[in-house]
Amino acid sequence: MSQTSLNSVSFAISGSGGAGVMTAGEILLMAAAKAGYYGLQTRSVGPQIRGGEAASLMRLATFPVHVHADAFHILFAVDWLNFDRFSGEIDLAEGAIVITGKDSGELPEKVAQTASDVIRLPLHDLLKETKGRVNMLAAGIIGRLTGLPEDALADAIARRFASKGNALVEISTATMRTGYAQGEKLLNHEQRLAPPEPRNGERWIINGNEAAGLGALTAGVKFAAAYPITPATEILEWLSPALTGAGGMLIQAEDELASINMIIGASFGGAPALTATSGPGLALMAEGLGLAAAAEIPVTVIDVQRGGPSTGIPTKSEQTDLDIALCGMHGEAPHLVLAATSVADCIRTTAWAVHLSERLQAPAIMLSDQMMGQMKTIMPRPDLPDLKAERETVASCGEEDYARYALTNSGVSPMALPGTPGCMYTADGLEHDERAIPSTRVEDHAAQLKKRWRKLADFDYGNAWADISGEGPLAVITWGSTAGAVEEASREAEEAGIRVRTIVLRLLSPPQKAKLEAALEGVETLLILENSFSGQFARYLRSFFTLPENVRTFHHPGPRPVTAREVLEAIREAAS
Amino acid sequence: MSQTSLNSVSFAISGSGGAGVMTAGEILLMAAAKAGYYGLQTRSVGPQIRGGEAASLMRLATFPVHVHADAFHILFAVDWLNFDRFSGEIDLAEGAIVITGKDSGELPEKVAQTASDVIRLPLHDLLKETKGRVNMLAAGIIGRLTGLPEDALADAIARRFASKGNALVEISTATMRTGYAQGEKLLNHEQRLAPPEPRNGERWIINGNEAAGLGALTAGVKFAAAYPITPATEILEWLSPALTGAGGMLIQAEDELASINMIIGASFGGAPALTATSGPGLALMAEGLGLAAAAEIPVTVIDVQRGGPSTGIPTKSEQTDLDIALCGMHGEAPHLVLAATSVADCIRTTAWAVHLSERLQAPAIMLSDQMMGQMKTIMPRPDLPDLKAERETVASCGEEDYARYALTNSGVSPMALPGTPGCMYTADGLEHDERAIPSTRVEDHAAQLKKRWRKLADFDYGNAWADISGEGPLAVITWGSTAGAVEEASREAEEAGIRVRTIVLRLLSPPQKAKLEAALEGVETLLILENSFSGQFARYLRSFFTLPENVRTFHHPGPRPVTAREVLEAIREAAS
Amino acid sequence: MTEQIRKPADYKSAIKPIWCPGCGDYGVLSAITKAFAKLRLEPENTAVVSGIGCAARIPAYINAYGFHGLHGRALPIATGLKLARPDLTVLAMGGDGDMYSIGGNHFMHACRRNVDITLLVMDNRIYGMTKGQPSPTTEPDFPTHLYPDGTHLQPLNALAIALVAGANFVARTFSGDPNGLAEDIAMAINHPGFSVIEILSPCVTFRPEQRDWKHQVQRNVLTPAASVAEALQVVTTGPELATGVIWKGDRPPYEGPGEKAGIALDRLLEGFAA
Amino acid sequence: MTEQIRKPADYKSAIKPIWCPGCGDYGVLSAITKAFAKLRLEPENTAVVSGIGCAARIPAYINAYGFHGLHGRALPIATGLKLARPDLTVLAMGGDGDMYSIGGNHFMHACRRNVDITLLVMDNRIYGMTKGQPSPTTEPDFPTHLYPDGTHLQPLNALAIALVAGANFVARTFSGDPNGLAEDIAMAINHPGFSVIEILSPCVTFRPEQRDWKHQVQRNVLTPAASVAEALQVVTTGPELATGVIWKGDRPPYEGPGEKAGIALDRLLEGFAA
Ligand SMILES: Cc1ncc(C[n+]2csc(CCOP(=O)(O)OP(=O)(O)O)c2C)c(N)n1
Ligand SMILES: Cc1ncc(C[n+]2csc(CCOP(=O)(O)OP(=O)(O)O)c2C)c(N)n1
Ligand code: SF4
Ligand code: SF4
Ligand SMILES: [Mg+2]
Ligand SMILES: [Mg+2]
Repeated sequence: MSQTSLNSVSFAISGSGGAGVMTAGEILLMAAAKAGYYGLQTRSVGPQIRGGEAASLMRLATFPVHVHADAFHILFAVDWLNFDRFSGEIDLAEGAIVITGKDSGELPEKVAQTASDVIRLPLHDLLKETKGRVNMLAAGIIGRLTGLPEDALADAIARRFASKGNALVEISTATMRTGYAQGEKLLNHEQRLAPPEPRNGERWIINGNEAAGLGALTAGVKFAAAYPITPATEILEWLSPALTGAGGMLIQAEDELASINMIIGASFGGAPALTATSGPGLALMAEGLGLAAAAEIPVTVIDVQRGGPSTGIPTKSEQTDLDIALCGMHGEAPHLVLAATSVADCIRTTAWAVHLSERLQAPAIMLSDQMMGQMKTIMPRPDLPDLKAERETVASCGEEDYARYALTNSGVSPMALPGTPGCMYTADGLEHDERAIPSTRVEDHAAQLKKRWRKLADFDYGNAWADISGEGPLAVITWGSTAGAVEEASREAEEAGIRVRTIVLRLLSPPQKAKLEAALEGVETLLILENSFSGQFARYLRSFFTLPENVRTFHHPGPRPVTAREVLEAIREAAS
Repeated sequence: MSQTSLNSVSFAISGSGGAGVMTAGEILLMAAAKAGYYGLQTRSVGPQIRGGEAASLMRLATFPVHVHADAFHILFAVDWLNFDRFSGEIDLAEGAIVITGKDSGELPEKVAQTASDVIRLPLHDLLKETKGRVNMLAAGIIGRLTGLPEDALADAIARRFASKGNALVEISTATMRTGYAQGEKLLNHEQRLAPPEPRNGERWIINGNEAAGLGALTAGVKFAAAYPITPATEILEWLSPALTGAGGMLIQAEDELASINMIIGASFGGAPALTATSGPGLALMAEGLGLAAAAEIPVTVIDVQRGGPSTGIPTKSEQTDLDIALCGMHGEAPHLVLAATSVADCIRTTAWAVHLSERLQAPAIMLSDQMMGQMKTIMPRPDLPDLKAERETVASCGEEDYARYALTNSGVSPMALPGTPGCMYTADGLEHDERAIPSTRVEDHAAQLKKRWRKLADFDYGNAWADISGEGPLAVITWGSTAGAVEEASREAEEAGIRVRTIVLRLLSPPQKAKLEAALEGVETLLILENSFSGQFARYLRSFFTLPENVRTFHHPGPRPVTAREVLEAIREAAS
Repeated sequence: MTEQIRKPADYKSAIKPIWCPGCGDYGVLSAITKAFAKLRLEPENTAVVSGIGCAARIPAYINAYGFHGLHGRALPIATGLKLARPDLTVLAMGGDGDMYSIGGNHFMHACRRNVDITLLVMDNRIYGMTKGQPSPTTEPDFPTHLYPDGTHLQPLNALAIALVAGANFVARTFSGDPNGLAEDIAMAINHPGFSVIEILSPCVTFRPEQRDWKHQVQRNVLTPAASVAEALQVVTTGPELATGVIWKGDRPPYEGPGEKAGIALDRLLEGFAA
Repeated sequence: MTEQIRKPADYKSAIKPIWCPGCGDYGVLSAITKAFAKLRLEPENTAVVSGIGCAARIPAYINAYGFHGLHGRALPIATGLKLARPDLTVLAMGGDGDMYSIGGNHFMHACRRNVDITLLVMDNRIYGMTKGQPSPTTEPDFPTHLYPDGTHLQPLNALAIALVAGANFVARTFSGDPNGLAEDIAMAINHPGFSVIEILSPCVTFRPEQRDWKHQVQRNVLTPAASVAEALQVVTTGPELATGVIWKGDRPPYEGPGEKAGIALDRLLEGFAA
């Protein structure tokens, strides 16, 4: 067992037919947080709405983690039904142990080939006494093997099932204890975590969707309209009561065409407004986004990417809405595209998207993905960002006609909100002159196209456009949830003596040409990493920037995320 | 007067309030065709539905022309009302004459500055005798000045007004003759065309929209569904009775979401199917196009580009839907993007789009634009292309389950049409395995993504992917209607001793990397030309291809097209 | 501020309409300004939202805040605006294609949602702006370039849809009677919830025979029905060129999910505590 | 070919449904196969088209040609298919969200267009697939995560919309009665033009109380009305859990613009001659 494995342990709990593997994972995550560890949990589910096969994919660690490890040390499989549906997402580590039922049948080939130890337990018998469920047994066994305190597990169970009554808490706790005791007998298979750093301050368990909702709320969003879609729905479900609580509201629209146009209407009225969706919904919003760009109405769209094309794989992750986010509108409709880089960053980048959108009177698309959107993560309670919606408005107008689309220095024209006396104008998606009057003139078109472009292009976005670290002639660049793997791999590369410059873009559009090219100075080899089949990010970089001579790309499609091991290998190759 | 002006004469007829300037232009075009000349006509109109200011922009020549000249030799302005709305589109040539009414008022500044002669005629008085309309007077005067035979004009009038009764024909002819006689008195201002080449074979007057409809029809399209939109509507209006006549039909859908999905349904049933739209409609079709890509249903979408973003400038041209056509879908949805290069080419490229779409079971977007879509052009009667819709189908299935999405060598899987016994399957936009069963598996996703990509990428598209001519270290590359200006400028450059390699792309996606890079071999400077504000085409080239060291771009937005003079200047600069 | 008395002309903007001479929409514009004057609306607290089409050009001609949005999407914009800014008087407007064809879903759902918005549909039974294609209300035998033999389709009974979907005020009016129209518009604005006014507004260019509506329309013969069922009876079997108020409902307007649905930030943040 | 006699089971595909145990959609699937057997449909000449949702998963489970398209867009696909391939028997199907929310415009226009298609809407008054958001038919006080206090919105009376928009056959049925349902489906398929069957199909996961429908539904109490007006009366004021055929119209189905609208290629080409 390597040292790393003690600072970080990964395991999967799988089962079919409502075995409750997600709940087991949650309990373990809560217990780990209580005990002072960091960690994360994602889920891999089949197409069934309820029941069906599912796997809880977990990582616990002594340091903050943003991404799964390359492979799992423990696989607890309640059964093997349809296991092949997600076996492609579960690679076992060398020396991994597999725990399963005595009579769960033959191991799937891939598992049989890679597992180093298979432990078959009489699961049924073990549950006889407490009459509990197998998932609590699993929580107990894995809790023991990873070295979580039994009390922390009991505490997690009590909190998790508090609303469901004492009886369930008691049965579940007893079953967990049976498991914990059982784990004791397997201590030669222990994957014990090193003791945690002393915990300072509060910890949160939050996923990217909740974080995005929180970011929107703190930035001052007051109106949301949306149509449910996996994997973005949690944003809406978190935001709806939250917005109402804050004196705003969320409206479930009849479709995505309505949602984007509703938020345009609300924003025209002055309310910072937002919607959240996934690929198919974003496609339906393209026309509305173009209107927001042309009429200069700030709106923010959160796109939680999922497997595509078309309906694709709604429950799984991929980074393939970059193309449509950047280039999905007809005509030339300059807009902002941002991407969160981690679960925690969803708070900040969403708030920044709202802030910039309002500041620049342009639509903003904030890209998240299923991986970070639905990944539950333990993190220190974050400071909420001080990025607010602040729009340049006019207080009143004089005799002169109000020039809604005035060609100001910055390109941003102060907006008159309805209610402002004397400034009445008609916002328009038709080309128009400065006073918002429709125009087909060459000169007006050129002037307004340029204005809409330069207000974004010339704005000073400060340092947050990218997270940059490290030095040296080899640079690794990525975006979105893949950042987690890149950061981890870069750290390991440095440890292995390979110097790596790491660049994670947060602001994708307008492209920060001068800044990125400066960041690439001295770089000989650029390694581009992303979770897509065709390399959309690489094409984006090629089209907007002058890149170093030597460009390498590494990408593969979801649902498998790009892992730190893959990144490390790519770094090694690029460095050699 | 330069030699060129005798081989090509350009003039504009403008007026407001239903002066009939378009009809005057048509008569002149018909007469020119009759007389053996080539020529073209576009219109510049204001926002009014009817009446309002309008200009008929004309070019007549002794050789085939695909683009307006840089400037106009004659401007016949019935009045100057709202002339500034399109003055940006009408540059006067050196030595240009302006003909207008005695009391039409002051000349607009731009006109006054550039006109070398202003002829004020007593238009009212001239019409007294025949009681005809001023547009026929204009036709007569311009006909005389450009040297069109009076009989050809009379013949055109007779044909144009045939359905409107003899009286109108007679009045109009008489008025034209008054004008012709009046022209006689202005012969020192003559802009006489050189005698035409002897005319061999029939000539057509056709615009790009009709040509696209014809291309679709000859390729075997049987079903169309569409929603009206400027400037694509003429395609539908031409196609609807034509399809019905050919045993098919066109359905006006309730919206563009319906049109794209209706043609997907028809095509699933085996009917080659098509829709036509413009930017806003294309935006609404993005989700449907993704479905067609995922479910591998051939459909063709003609996008007649107009000024954008949003509702933009519906009646004017621009090349700015390239981004959305190439990258407007979420996930990765490989599809075909083609662009017609001239009015005549709309026939061939539309047919090719239909052919390829059917052959490769993928959606095809064929890009046209308002400029060529609505440009009436005189051309030799074309041979209809032999590009038919031919789909690989299966005749029946045996015991084995039919694998709709089989991983064949070519990536194209023979399709079972409903009615085929034993092959029942469910087409799906969810990711699926070879048998079309929904799957979330890593392996199936990777395999199907790859299949959909390689069936397009590996196909041999032959030579039609681009029109290439010329040699030398300077290459000029463009696409769409800008090709006309580029070809003309290259010819002039060659005449001026500058060697130019000209590349006009017809197949934009999948990008023909090897072929284009071969075509660029030996090129030191590449000049990229397009009619867009931001340079979408240049970005496309950068992202997909390795370009020569020295890349220059020239682009400006519509409604002003890129002219041959601009291209020539850019060539001179690039060559110097 | 002392209340300012405004004449109808004060509600006209300086922009000259692009409409054809004789277009019915001039009458609608005039009626809107009369209704605004009658209600003494403050231009700055009034917003008119439209889609795309000849009819949809109206906002720019009115002295109020306006939004000329996308074809078919006026109602979502108006909905977002009114919910976010309940203090404003919000109208939506557009043509029969805008509202019943591409915008049909929003029309149906806006009726159901019953936000306090007044919708004016200028029905000319044709697509004017795109030069003469059939709309959902075009008669089945009317010939167009697209369908030289007519559509063979039953026209959509949009007011029946409005009633069934839940509109709270329904009227049919005629642009040739700007005074009557103005009264109806004023009444609709005053009526809480979602109001639908179908305005027979001739397209003299592509439906020149509609000029004759001025003789055919039975003005103001309808009166509010006692029940939705009765109102349905009127719009399904009554004469189609009869005008008047057809329905006045008493459903409370929708203003959002309501306070009870809210959760305070503190409590939400507690939910994250590990 | 000699006609093959097929049992309902022969119309089931080999694919196992992803539905929750107890979901009403199992009953619908079973009824469809019974109806197909009854009508002796040839699987290869039958096509079932759906959108996205739990209900919309059905096509893959049926032994016929199928299309599992986009959320809300089943009807346009079915329309294109039927018009291009009038020889096929075409059904469209999906849930209440699919057909009445995002697909509402196509629903309304399909009723109006009256193409010979049979539409089955599995109404569970909830979004099942996305885990429990309100649909247009959800009761105003039903609490969800999005609206803990309910939507406060009047449910859409979709059958009334169907009647008003022009559907040629309208019925309400219950998935708990697969035999009755099968008969209605068979009748709808046989009836020319656009048929709408609203199927009360419980979502046992997000609306467990709908299990009780089996006691509440008044089975087969409705009979075809004598007029649209009467049918409207039934769906607007009658009990909402009553099933039966509500309307059988006699509008001829739409099959396209018709031969008279056609122009031959020769004549079209002549038009280009200069
Ligand atoms: C997405 C989209 N599709 C199509 C169009 C083209 N279009 C503009 S107005 C219009 C219809 C106009 O008809 P109607 O709404 O009845 O208004 P009218 O002009 O008759 O007043 C259409 C189809 C568009 N602007 N946007
Ligand atoms: C464009 C788009 N928006 C949203 C979704 C997400 N989505 C999938 S199914 C569904 C609703 C399902 O409800 P319903 O149609 O009632 O079917 P049920 O699951 O209840 O049978 C939604 C919103 C989607 N797939 N596509
Ligand atoms: S085309 Fe018809 S609707 Fe449009 S402005 Fe002219 S008359 Fe009015
Ligand atoms: S969630 Fe509801 S509708 Fe979906 S399968 Fe389960 S019970 Fe059926
Ligand atoms: Mg109209
Ligand atoms: Mg449902």
